Amino acid sequence: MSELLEAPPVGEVEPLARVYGQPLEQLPLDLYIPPDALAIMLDAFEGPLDLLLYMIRRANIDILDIPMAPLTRQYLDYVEAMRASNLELAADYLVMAAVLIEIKSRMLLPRSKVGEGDEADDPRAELVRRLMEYEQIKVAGQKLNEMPQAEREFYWVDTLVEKSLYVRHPEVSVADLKDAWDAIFRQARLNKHHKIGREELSVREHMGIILRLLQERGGFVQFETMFDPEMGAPGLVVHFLAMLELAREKLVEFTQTEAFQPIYVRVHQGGSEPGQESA
Amino acid sequence: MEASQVKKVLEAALLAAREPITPLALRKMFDEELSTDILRKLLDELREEWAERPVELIQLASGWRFRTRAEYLPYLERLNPEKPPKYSRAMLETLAIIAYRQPVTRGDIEEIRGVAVNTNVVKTLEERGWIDVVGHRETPGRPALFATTKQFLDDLGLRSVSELPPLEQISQALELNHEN
Amino acid sequence: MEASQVKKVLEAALLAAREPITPLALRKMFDEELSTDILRKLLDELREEWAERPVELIQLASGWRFRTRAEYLPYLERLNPEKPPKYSRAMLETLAIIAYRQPVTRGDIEEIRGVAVNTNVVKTLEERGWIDVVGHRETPGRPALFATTKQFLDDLGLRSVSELPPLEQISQALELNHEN
Repeated sequence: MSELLEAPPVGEVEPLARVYGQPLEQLPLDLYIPPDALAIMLDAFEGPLDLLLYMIRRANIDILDIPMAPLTRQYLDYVEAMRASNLELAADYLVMAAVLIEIKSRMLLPRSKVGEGDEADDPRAELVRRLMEYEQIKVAGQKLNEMPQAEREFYWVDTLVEKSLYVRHPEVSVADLKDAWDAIFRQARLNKHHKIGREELSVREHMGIILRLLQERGGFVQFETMFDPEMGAPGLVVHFLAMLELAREKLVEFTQTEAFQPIYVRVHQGGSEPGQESA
Repeated sequence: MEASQVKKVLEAALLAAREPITPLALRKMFDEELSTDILRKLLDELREEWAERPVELIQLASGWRFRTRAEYLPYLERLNPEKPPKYSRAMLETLAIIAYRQPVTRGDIEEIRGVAVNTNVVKTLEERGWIDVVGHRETPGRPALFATTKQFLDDLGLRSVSELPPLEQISQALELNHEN
Repeated sequence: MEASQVKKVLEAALLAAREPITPLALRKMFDEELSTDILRKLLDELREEWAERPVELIQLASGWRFRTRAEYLPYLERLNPEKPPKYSRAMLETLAIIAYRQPVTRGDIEEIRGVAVNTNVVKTLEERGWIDVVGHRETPGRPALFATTKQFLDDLGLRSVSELPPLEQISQALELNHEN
């Protein structure tokens, strides 16, 4: 019994054979543990395969040539110890016990050899396959755990993005403006008293340009300097029309001290006059 | 530890920080005593080193942190596009009136729309740089005259206001109204 | 836009990213067409430029992202005293089975581990976003098939499952032992 777990180094199969007939009381000390500790032991194993692997590896047994009798015996002792401690024993451990017993008994039967060296009907084959697959996964799980992991071995870079630093303006298209105007127009039709005159847009734009210019130059400018030849003939005409329109709307006024003296344009000064509300 | 190595640790910590890190916390990373003065000096150096990069090291009330420079936000916006904001109807109508009827006073706008003009509407358009005051009408109260700006033309891809869609039909209809 | 400017935009975006950014999304930031090849070249250049810095640009399953280099962990850990949860062996083995044998059912996992699968184990992995149900096996009960997610690869700094450490050739090693 104890030999399996305490087996001397390097997969010696021979001494293991002596396990037969060893009384059960000779469980190794590391298995004779108080009930609470046994619970911890059980926790330490991830199931019957893990426990079997532990036993096999500890005893340095060749996994491909498992001595079924001692292994089964020791496994059953272990399970019995757990049961004796009133530990709720997982069904998986009992199922494995049955599997081990079955393999052991089949090992006692003469093998029906199909061919030389054919191990296909080794009753242990399936168990060995499962043990090896489990061990492979067990190692893989440990390796996964050793890999650098986000927020554990490294951190993601995460600079502050202050969205308020970038104000996203609504986009407005020319079509939006036209739609808005159309809406106003529909409304205006319902309220017929609205007076919306017709004006050349370019004239309106130049009215703004002139007013802006006057504002920049202190509200008083010599008439000729308001005209930039760069505007070209159509531009100059529009500009002139805008000037007249501004005068008509009493937004600017022209002054000339006497004939042939310079004409001045200035922001309309007649503050007290009742102005024209709209064009 | 060498100063350059200390700076690298600071840089790593500040780049990975989810929130600003206090100087106290930064100093706690090192076994050796790091004086407040030296830390401050290293952080200033770090900020200097990052001057040409697209993120900047900033000091906030609660500590230090790297922040994406504002000029890159428009690109980042495209990674997670939010629904583009929209102007209200009042805003668009006001803008249309100013664009088509400039220069106009607030009173003109109210008269055309038939409702009072919300101050915020005009303010928003001014802040966007799309309209400004080009003068005052010499009537009681000297109301400001609004017109569209060059910026407005640029943003809408126009060379001049005359490139706005013509309102021939509408103007005519309105003129008819006017003459009635 | 000049290549150096494009790189700065890429850098800004990748430094600020809350998750890895795909090449497709990166290209979307620019008005001008940015070919996959050029993008790749610029990203490689960027990675090169950061080679000496404490953070590195890496390519993951779901895109590109900056992360702190492993050697800075001891310092950064002191800023985050909260230790990440340790995974139980049951959790790691279940994860390993799903990672290396995907897609697998709960039954497959139980077969390999030889014990019933604790529901919490699967739930925890799902909540972490590391595994999800990718289908059902057409056997009685139609059991769910689990596979690992991109997030799992991202969190481990991998581009694909094929970059996982290869499985130990246990059988072979033992085979050799056996023959000796």
